[in-house]
Amino acid sequence: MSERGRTLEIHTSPHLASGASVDDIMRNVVLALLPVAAFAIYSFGLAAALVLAVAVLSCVATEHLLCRLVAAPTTLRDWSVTITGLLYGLTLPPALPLWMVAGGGIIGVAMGKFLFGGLGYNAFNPALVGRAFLQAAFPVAMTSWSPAFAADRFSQLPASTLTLPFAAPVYDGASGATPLSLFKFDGQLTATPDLLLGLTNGSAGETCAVLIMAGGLYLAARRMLNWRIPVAVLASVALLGWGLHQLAPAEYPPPGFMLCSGGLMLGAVYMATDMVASPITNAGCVVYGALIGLLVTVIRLWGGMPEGVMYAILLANAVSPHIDGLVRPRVFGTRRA
Amino acid sequence: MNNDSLWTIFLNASLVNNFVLAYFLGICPFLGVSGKLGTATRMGGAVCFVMLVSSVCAYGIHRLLVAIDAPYLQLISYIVVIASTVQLVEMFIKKISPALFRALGIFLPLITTNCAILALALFQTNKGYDLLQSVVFALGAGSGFTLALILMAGIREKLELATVPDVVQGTALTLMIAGILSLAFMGFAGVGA
Amino acid sequence: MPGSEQPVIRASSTDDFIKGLWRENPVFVQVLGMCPVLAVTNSGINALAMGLATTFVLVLSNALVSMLRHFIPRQVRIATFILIIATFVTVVDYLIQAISLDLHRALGAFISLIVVNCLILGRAEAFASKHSVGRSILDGLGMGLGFTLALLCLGGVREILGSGSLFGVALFPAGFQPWIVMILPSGGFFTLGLWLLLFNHLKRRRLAQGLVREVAS
Amino acid sequence: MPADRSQSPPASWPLYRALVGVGVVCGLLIVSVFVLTGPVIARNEAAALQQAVFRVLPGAVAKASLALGEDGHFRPAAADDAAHQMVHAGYDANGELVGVAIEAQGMGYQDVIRLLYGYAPQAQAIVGMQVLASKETPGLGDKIEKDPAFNANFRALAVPLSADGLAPRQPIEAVKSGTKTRPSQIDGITGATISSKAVAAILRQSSTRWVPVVYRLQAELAQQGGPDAGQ
Amino acid sequence: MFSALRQRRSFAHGIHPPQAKDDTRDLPIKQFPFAPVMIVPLQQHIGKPAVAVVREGQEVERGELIAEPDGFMSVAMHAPASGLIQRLALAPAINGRMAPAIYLKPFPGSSQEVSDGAPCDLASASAEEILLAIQRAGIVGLGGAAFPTHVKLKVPVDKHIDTLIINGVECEPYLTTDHRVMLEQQPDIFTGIRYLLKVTGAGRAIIGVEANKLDVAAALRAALPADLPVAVEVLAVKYPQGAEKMLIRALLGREVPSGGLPSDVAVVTVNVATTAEIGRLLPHGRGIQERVITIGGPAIRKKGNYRIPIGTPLRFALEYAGMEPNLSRVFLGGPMMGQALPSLDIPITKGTSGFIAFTERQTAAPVEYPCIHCAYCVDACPLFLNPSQLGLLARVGEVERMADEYNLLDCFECGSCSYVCPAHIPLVQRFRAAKGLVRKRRAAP
Repeated sequence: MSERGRTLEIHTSPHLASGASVDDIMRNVVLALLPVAAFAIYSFGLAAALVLAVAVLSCVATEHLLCRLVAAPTTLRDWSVTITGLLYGLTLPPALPLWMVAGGGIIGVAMGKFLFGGLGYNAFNPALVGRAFLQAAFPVAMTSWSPAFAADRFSQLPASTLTLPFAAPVYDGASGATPLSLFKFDGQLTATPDLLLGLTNGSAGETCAVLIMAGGLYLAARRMLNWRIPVAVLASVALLGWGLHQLAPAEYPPPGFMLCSGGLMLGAVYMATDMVASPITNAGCVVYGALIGLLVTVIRLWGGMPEGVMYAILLANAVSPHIDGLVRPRVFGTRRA
Repeated sequence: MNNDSLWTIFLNASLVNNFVLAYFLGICPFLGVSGKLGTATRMGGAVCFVMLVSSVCAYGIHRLLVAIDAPYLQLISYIVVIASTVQLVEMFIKKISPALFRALGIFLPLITTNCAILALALFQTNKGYDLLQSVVFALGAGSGFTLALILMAGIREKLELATVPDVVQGTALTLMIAGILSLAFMGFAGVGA
Repeated sequence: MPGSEQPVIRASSTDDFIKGLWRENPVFVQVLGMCPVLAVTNSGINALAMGLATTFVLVLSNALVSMLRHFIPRQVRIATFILIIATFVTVVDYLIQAISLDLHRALGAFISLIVVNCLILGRAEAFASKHSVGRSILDGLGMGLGFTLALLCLGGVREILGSGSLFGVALFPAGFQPWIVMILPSGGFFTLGLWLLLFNHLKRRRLAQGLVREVAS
Repeated sequence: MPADRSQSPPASWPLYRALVGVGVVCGLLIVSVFVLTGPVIARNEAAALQQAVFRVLPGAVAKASLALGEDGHFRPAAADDAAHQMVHAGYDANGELVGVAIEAQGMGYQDVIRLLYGYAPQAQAIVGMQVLASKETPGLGDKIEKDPAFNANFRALAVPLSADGLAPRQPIEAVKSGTKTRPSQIDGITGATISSKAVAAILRQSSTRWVPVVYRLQAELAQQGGPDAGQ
Repeated sequence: MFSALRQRRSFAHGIHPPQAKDDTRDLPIKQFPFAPVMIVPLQQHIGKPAVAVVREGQEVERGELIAEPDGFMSVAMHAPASGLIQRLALAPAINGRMAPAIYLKPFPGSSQEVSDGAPCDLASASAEEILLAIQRAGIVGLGGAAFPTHVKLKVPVDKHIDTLIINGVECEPYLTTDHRVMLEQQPDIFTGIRYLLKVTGAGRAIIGVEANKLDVAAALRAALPADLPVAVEVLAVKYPQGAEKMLIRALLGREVPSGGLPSDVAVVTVNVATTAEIGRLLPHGRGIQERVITIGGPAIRKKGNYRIPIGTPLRFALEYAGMEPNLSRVFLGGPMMGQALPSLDIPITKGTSGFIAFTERQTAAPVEYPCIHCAYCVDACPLFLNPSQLGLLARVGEVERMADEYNLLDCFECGSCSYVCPAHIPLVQRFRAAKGLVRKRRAAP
């Protein structure tokens, strides 16, 4: 019946696997981001669509070419670089010149990911590395916001979008201040419902807090992001914001505004939760999230810039190896008497 | 005379204008001893300590040089004093706490050629800080240096387990990471104001 | 003794000079003196001034150290070297101030910080204290110019991208968008990192070619 | 330097000889260079200062550096007067007081901003401003140095005094670009709000301290610009 | 996340692999036929191999002693069938090497009556005597570990045992032997518990079962003798609850110290099948000559629970149970901790709790990705280790750091981390190799 000499596969235990896999997780993150991206295109029109497309393409192409360069098999199939590209695109001002979008994407993937050894080893969130580079390189372009829901957004591109490579963009017509810059420089508060629904100006994907939270809930329910990170980030921002607002209501905005304005939602849900660059233990994630919240509050309220989410996350990324080193799980059977 | 508040001085020296990441001071030890967290922490501690001591010394020397009207001796006396301070500190620690000496010993001579120390002395003179301000400035600069060193050490330890492409291994990679850290530290701009 | 050294000098004098420029370039190969390399290279002119100032100090301190090498006991050599270097740095500091206040302001404290540039102390210790005055001067000149070259490599790239000009001369038409990050601290780190990457790459390729040749022969 | 060598201790004479010898050589070198370059540097510095003073006080062709003495009166500045006690009075070709140039500094976006501004007591206005040192973001914050529109703010920035002459009536403040309504407001720079606000804050602080003094003592200042003008 | 909200007790972390017990849980234990030739390895337990006391060509009776224990860390062997000792020779073992074994050819047509030995009377025997009887009966941990039971029961003089835990958890997927034993051999189990209580001096016993065996719990409770201080506890279904440390934590809330034994927290745990064997064999002075195993998995046609003679060659067993033609892997034990077999020529031993066969389709090896620090493994590890970091360290060969900083040696290879790993990193395999290296290096000087 059974032929002799038949070779059996040898594999050590366990011989079962849960079936989850890295590309599953990554694909689901992309999925959860799609509504956010759709809203970005809906509110900012063609320009946002182009920015997102160029962002994703530049990241994907960079990853592919770098893999070719070191003669490694391409890693596009794990979808991680697609997330990077999408997230990166969502953090950009919608009217950013496309050549800058591509430049930041290349830098983000090459310096933020490839340099560190690729997927699984990046110490910083690659999308934010790209964005931080752009912010430092082109501060004016990165803080020139086009207004949301412009009437001609689907028929007309802003002049800045198609600026020639290496040329400075020229901005035409109305520019829209973000809720945070309105608050910081003019003392104007935007209503929280507007912030929740995304009826404001800002980076392509940061405006609609509701959609971002929905995507986050989906991923958290599927255990594809650690819910403790966004919860800790938001809780610490809310707590600090609330305390300061109580102390000096005129000077500091209410916690609702702090939570829903700027890139905090997008950052807390999708950027801070980058599994690779965040701590591994649950307790560590809480510390990490609280640190981000603290830094965001400090930079927003006392720093020079209206927004600090990107910097806060990058800084916390740098701290996360230490959080891992300090907040270790107590190994079973080593309870101190 | 300078009327910056102590808090401003501290934040500015440690975060906003971090000695390593914004002024490129102390890059040699930054590149050299940021490979392991343990050594990085000890080096940071040693630098903080020496900075404090030499800041006080430099303040005294500056007063002396002003008194005898010999500004041209500033650099030469600072460097000599720093070098001998390090020596004295080394001997002192050796006598007081051999354990601490074993931990810090090998770093102390390195600190002599750490430009951050000399720069600290020169900056505090240029800015016209008084004694208390100088001490706070030294504390800020030292903790900023230590912070940068520790952050870098954490990342580099993590990278030891990574598959970093061969060609970027070593100083090139460390510099790139320092660049990203420097980008991240830009977030602190204006915090001390 | 000088007589016997004469032919040696001739044979290697070019080498003393050349090696610092490329093969033992203090920045790209030996990775020394990083602080000024990064700090003052946000423009070509600053880089050049810093490089020349360092060369000046390097040549003179090498010369003096070499001159005094039989006079200085081992025990106090480092102290005297530092003294000598600090002297020349003070000298160059005043000279630059006399030449241009603006330049002095641009270079800031980094002129004074030449004192702690490990390159200079390193050459005094490793070369000048063991070789004749002539060779020491050549060595200092070579190393200094190599250092200057490296600074220019960085300063050039950073100024071209960061300000759209080189030595203050605009290179691009008016619409150019400067990459401001390049003249910021992080740009310094990135540029130097990329240069080192390039050198790593060249070194590895040379090694690989050498291996191929060895195998072939 | 290492004190404890286990080998036979070297004779100390060569050590002293070397250290003292080198010290003497070095000292000679430094002092001679200092003596040679000192006057040149002083001349350069004076020229630079004068140039800056003339730039912030249009029409001035001579200047006098004055210090506010303990007695509440101006006297010619001495070498050891601290910068924050000094003003530089500028005079036109006829020897008339144009105004005073005052140095001020404060925290900017990145680091301390140092600037020099000219105040004309007759016009009760700031008539010029120049940034002496700043580390503001290139291309953005550093527009406070170069931006022509921003600099135009300081050709006539009113600092009217209150009735008692003890404090400015309207404090200097920066407003969003294009929204200037009062002559004591500064039109900010788009995208560099912090830096423009910092400049305004520095001017506000300094003017609050100096303007009443200068206004009160303008007669005294006018006299100081006598024959020694242009020192 | 929600398991903590449930009523039933358990331990922290752990995983929920598919149970896959439905196919065999309700099938009563059937007697397995005798193979034409049986292979009885002399080492079926952890410790020193037994010493054969038979000659080639000798006739033995079923249950007769054929090998004596060699020292304390060793147990006896008994003839699985009445027959002829063909030869004493090497036979393939599960680790791929050859090991000494006794080849026994059963007499066809023999009645196969089991011969009795000297009984061990519960009432009169001392603890020492019971221990000796257990060793003479060749009893080892039947849960799969095959650790000599008498060694485990030998309580160190400075320790006191208050609780005896009978491990009826059987958390490995597919396996249902303990399930059937608990349903069909309750008197044996209770007898066994009496012996064990006497040996250990424990005041009470707890039988732990998982909530997927509610029928067992009910039956055991119903049959519980009134004079026996035994409780039946139902635990939440979770893997690896059958591991001693986890079971003790789940039942009593006590943590066995790192590197320690259950006796450090005043507990002894014994597998329920082992307990049943003690109760079945000791009163008759018999030795183990057969055991209950589950034969299951998608590649098996006649799945079931069988009482199988020790020494039955696997090939014979598979052929009897019927296998699919595209069978690609066979695991001895369950799929989580069991071993994959290099060949089918090895015999069933005392430690074999079952074998599971899979076809190619179900075992295609997935692609390995780099670790993305998803922390699934950290949340799964029942010992609160950091498998992610351990895996990264293992990749670069930092085994000493793994042991010193990350408690590598605590890992008992339950496989939870590998099971959940979305990057499909063979974590357990790497840890096993690293542990080997560490032990070797530490033993060297």
